[in-house]
Amino acid sequence: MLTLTCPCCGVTAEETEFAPGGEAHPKRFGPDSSDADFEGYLFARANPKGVHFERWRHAYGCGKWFLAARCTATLEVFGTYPAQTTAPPADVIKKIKTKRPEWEGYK
Amino acid sequence: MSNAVSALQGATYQGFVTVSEAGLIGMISIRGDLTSKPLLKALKTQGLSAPAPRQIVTSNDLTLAWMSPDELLLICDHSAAAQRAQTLTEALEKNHALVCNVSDARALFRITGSKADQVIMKLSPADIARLPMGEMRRTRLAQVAAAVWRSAPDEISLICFRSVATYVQGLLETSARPGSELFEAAPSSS
Amino acid sequence: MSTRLSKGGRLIDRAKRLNFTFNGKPMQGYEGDTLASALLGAGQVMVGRSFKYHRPRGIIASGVEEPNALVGLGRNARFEPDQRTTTTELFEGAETRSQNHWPSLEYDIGEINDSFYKFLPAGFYYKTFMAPQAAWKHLFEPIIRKSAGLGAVPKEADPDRYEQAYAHCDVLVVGGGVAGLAAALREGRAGKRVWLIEQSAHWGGRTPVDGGQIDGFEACDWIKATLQELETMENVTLRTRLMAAGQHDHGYVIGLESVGDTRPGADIPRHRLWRIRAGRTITATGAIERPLAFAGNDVPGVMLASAVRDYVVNWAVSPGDRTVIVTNNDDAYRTALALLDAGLSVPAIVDAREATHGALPQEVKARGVRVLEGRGVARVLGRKQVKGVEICAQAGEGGAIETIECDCVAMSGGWSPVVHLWSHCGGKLIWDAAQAMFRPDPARPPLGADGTAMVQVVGAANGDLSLAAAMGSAGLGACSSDEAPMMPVWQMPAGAPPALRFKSFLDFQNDVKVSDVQLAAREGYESVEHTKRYTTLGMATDQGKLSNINGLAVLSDALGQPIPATGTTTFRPPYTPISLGAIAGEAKGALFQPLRRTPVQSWHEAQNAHWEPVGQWRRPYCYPQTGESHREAVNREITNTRANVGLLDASTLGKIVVKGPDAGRFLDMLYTNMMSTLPVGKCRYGLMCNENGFLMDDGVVARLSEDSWLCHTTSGGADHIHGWMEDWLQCEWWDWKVYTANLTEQFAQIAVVGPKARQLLEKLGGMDVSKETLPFMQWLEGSLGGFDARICRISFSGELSYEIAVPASQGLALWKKLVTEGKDLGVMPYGTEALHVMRAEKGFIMIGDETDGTVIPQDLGLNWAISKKKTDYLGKRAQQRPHMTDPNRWKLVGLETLDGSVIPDGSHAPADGYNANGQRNTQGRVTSTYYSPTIGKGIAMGLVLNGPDRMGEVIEFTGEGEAMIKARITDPVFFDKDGEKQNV
Amino acid sequence: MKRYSMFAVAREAMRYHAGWERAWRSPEPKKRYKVIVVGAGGHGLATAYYLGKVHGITDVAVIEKGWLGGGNTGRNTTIIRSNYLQDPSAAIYEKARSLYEGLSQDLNYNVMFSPRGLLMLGQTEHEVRGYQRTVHANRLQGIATEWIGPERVKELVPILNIDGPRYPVLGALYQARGGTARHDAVAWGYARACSNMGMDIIQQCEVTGISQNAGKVTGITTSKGEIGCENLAIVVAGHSSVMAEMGGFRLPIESVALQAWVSEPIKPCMDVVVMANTVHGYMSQSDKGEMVIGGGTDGFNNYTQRGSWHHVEETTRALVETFPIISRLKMLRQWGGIVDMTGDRSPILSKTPVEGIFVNCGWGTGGFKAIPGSGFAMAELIARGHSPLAAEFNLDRFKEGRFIDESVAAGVAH
Repeated sequence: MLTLTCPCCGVTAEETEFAPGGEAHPKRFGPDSSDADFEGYLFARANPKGVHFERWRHAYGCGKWFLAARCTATLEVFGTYPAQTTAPPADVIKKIKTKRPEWEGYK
Repeated sequence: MSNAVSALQGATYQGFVTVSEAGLIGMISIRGDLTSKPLLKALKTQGLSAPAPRQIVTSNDLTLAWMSPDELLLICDHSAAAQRAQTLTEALEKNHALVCNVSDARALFRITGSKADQVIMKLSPADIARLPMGEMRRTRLAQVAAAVWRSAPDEISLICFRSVATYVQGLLETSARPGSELFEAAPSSS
Repeated sequence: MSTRLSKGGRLIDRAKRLNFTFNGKPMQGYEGDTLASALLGAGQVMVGRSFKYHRPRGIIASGVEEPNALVGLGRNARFEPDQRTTTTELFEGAETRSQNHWPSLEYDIGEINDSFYKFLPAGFYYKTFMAPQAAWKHLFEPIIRKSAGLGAVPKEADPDRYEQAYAHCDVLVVGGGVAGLAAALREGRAGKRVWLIEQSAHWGGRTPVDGGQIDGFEACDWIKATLQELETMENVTLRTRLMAAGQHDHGYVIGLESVGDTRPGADIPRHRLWRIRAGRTITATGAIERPLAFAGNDVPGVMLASAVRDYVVNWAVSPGDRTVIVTNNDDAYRTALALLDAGLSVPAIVDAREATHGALPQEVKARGVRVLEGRGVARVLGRKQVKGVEICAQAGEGGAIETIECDCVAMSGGWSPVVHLWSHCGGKLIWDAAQAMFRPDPARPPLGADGTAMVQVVGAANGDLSLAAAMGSAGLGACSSDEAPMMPVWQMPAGAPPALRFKSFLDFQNDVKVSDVQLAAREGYESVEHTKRYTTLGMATDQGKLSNINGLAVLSDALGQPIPATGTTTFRPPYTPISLGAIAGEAKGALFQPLRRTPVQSWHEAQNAHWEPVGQWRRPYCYPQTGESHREAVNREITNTRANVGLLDASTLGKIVVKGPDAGRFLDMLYTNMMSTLPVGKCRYGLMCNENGFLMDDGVVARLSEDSWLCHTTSGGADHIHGWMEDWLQCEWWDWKVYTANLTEQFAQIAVVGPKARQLLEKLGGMDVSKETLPFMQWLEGSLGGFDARICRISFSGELSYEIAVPASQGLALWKKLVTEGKDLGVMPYGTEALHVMRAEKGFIMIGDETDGTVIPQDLGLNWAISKKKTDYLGKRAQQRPHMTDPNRWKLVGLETLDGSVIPDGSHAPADGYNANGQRNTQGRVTSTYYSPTIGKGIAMGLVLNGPDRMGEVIEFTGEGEAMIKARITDPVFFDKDGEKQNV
Repeated sequence: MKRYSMFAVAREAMRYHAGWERAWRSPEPKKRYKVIVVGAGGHGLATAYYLGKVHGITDVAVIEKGWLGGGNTGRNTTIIRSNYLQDPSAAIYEKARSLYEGLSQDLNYNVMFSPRGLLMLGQTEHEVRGYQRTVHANRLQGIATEWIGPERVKELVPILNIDGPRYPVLGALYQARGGTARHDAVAWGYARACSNMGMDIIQQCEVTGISQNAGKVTGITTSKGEIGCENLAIVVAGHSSVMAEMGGFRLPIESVALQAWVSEPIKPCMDVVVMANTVHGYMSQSDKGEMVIGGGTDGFNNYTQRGSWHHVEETTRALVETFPIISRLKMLRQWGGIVDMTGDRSPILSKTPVEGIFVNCGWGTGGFKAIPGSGFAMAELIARGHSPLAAEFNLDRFKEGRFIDESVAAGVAH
């Protein structure tokens, strides 16, 4: 039963006040894309046992989507950040690197 | 409009606190850039200023709550809501903003008594003991969304959607039943 | 035999006698008793039968670890099976019944199993009962199920109430013994927000019984003083009768509070489930004494040594006149002292150790008790009650040296820390060889949200068994313990032959013996998890609190490996069983789920509408009149609507406003068709697909102004579609200037439908709703009969139809006015089924019927609603994939049965031949099927292979049972193909 | 192998059961095998078993990181049914169910398959239509199911409250030959039979790498050294993505937690399995007397085998509402497993981009019931390169948009 801090309103709340939304930073592929790109966009998932970037919505709060960096093996949360970005911010990356030197980095 | 009725028409329950639906209340949702000058100006003409994140402020008969980074909720008289919404819409006509009268989409409850916190403790995962005056917490109340704030000493106000008002009243009544107090006195927030 | 002592009993109030019954026999106890102490006090030694062999069993323990003394408690609707007597507080009028026997506790037919014990070793059922094949289900399984099970089945719905509550704290201290009290005191003084919870009704844990000195005070005085100080601290919350059931991730602890257990029928919650979010948990949960494995260690009268002194000291209950103590450690000598102080006899202490030099043994010896060193118990004499013990050499094979008469045996095999809360979220254990126990490994704690330790352990739970050590780990200054080392003993005697091992119990409730674990090891079930599952060791209602360590020690020995190499099974919540009622909480009956109500709901209720759940709404399915069946009501509603005028409460339809400079562009992405080109004042039907191309929702969009649109969604889809819009706006096109607002509940929406709809609206007056001013697929705002209304001229029935939206607060008034004013016109409400039939008559699709998450708009003949001009919309790319463009997709058609009957729901159309897996090939299925009162026969829509190219062809559909039904493929529009009725 | 029978037990009883031999050997790995199956759960062991039994391939090793049957095989609620809507699902689950019927005799190990009947309650009009659709589909698929009315439901399950105020029971989809089996015994029975055919089951052996040469698999690296193979079957529910990563490809899989729990045991009170999908819960009673309960999965990726508590509450309140007598029973134990969920919630039995590597995963919440059929199909796929039962479950379906979506008929699948 996780707790997360919504970066949009600053509220720290439990999992039941949020709605999970799958892997973060999906890159959308539209009508001109290749079969492989489109399949990857819809289905290929990183699903690592370790550091994972994922989408959450503060469904019972401010209603905003945000992103979280979390370990799927220990459930440690490294940080949350607004959804309006295509890659994790540098401070979150740095924090993970510090705590998990063996982590191979984002993507 | 004489035909208008609130969701529960002021239903009241007396338990170890008093739970009552507050009747018709005006509510206006304002979406826009909360830092933009036109919006601030439009608020000012209503005698309002934009609250800080999570804050809820009352001046004269108007209450204004921060709902999200691009949304405010103005609470006013029900009878004045449509007109106020229209005025705000017109004031923001040239700007990217959305003002909606949502008075009838919601229900407002008041939980009154020294143990009001205990009712919320039974229903919401929010740390109610640490909710200061002047702050609104949007949260979950059992299985529905709600927003709560301290509207007076020993009084908590609660907003939910109109369609679930009966459910929320049921939750509040069950939680406030005499004999089910959690504590003799309120637990400390320290 | 056990009895009540005339003096003492620190927890009972002799002034308050309580009456209760056991198997119908009236008994008395005192306030402060547990059921167990009261039963013992009343001389009831045998209290139940074991699970497998139906052996007589007595009370072993005095706490949560009790495996035997479970009873059925209460009667009728308040009956509860498997109630643990050792932790159940006695109350006036308690009715208790022993379990797992027939016809009575004393004479149990099932006891025959015990005679065949040799034929029923661990896992015998995996090797037998296989022939003939049908015998398992029809013969063996029913017998096994009847003889297993434990408690009786409750027969009625639970009348009691349960509730839940959330708590938040910096530090949660679990366990109100001295270690917990000390930890709470330290954290409280440091200003932390502290919760200290204790599962029993009393503070102090074991210490008041075992005695000792803390900080120079008598333990009891220290406890009292500490409690007083804690009670004065505003930042500390103290709570008894609250058991921490589970430590979950991110500091979430589930606790169960007993509130009304002792007051059945009182108007208070029975249990309260606490969900505590703690920055840190300090578990001070103590330790549990282990039994010793010797033959007959399950005979009623054999008890844990600590339990024996608990009963004497706490409740003034003598478990027996003559108690032999069997031990491998010094602590059990405290039991001798307690018994002697109470004036009871201790014929001997059988100590497996060769020599005993500790202070406690010295003290006991000095009081004249025989201490037999290097000795063990070969077997216990007696069946329903201990009669004596045969003494042997611990090192030997069980040859009896002497027999000692006694009526109670107090055993102690050492102690196991309660590490459950530490382990639930992955805290690891290390083996402490000196004390022969697993204790928490501080280097590998469970981790919290921030990646640091979220649980700490103090006191006996940490392996600091003695009071001195416990106070040390709780930070109160340690002093050295003067107890001599214990000696691990896993089988008594060490060389016990099979005959003894087959009667040496490890798991008392499940009847798992030393021999069973050894058999599992021999057969290759080497993992501790295999052994557990193969033998059922530790799977009883005590979840191995008594048996686990003994069992895995026996397993390790059998495998010839050290205990740490074997490891433990996983600790899973709850620590002790918690009622399902408490887990469900307040959510039952009317509060089971939110029931969303429209502004007109009360009117529907007053009309005794028959309901249909739609999401969390409940919509009228039809409004049966007196004597009418549902089907008749539906037919009447349809006929009346088509002939006169009908009213539908459409308030549940989603209404989402989308506004902004980029709103048109945004809606063009969301809908398959163009919404940006819709003129202000007009309406357009639109389709939404997900990124997999599947049709997800549909509805009419009205353009409100230059930069705003009102999107109607399906009833179930409003919240989902609003969330879907926000997802794309926030996470993909965040630079687009669009705001949305879900106004579904702001408006009541009433559809006025039928040839006389216009007349009805004109009666209300105030708005011109003529064909010229308000033509089909347009909308208008104004004051209709004094109501602030927005009227959309749209139709889902093929009739002249107006959907009127007014603020929800006015919805009921408008509905009532329409009913009143429409009386002369024959107005009647209609429900969802009439709605469905009428739309099917018109060939309109219904999301959820024609679609099921695998259907694309192209399958439904909706190509007209898919823009060819747009380069992109959600779902477009997916619809280019080979399977989506396959010409052999099933497509929507109408279906008319040749005999006029109604094809059953879900019917399929078989095709010739069978597929590679031997299944009949298919060529279509029905998606909607109804009796049409308008046409007077069955009509249906379905998806059929190449359907639109096969008009007029007759194919077969599956009917009820084995029957087949012939149907002709037709156009899906059955009624008013040219739309003459709706365009008037 | 000594046969198990009542007589064998009686014979052993005379000598205190000292003569039983090991159920399966515990060998060290050989240098090389024709087929290596990674994962000694039900699916992996069944794959090995049918490779030997049907295709005569016994040069097989089953590699297991922990202890055999210790993953989802030993953590599920043991429900067996084949009342699926879509043809490919119905085919493989019915194959599995029919193999379960004779599995105890086939393996000479009592897996306690109990075809006690299974009900899926219809509690909304929409759900009723969905189940009726399934009944019609099943008829053409050759699967015996029927739609029964509320009175019959009440007869079969007297403890069920069919007149619940919120969702009255309108009827049920009934599969009389659905039921349960003893989950551990399925793994143990297959393991014993595999070992008896000369296959090596190697426990406590973790795979750390996959070796390839020119796009073809050559072997694996493990904590017990390098082991060569011609074919590699990855059958590791929950950790499929981790293994795929070693093979250099990605799967359309997300790993999430699924929980189950049991009550304390009581005497028999429910002879059938009941699933209530509108309210999200299902329950059966074990032979021991425990009410066995499960519900929905968590929504986020998780490898901890610990789910979120609120799902326990949601499912419990659904079942207390449906079966009011269980309110005063007590939850004895809760646990979790990691299930892998695919893009269409149906499994994958497929070749992979690497020649010689086959993958069997994505069973989501419903894998136990499929074990014999899954193993049968997988063995055929490995031995012959093609299996009609597995054909539709290949990886290409995601590219083509050819979903096998069972959720169209029912809310949760188990």
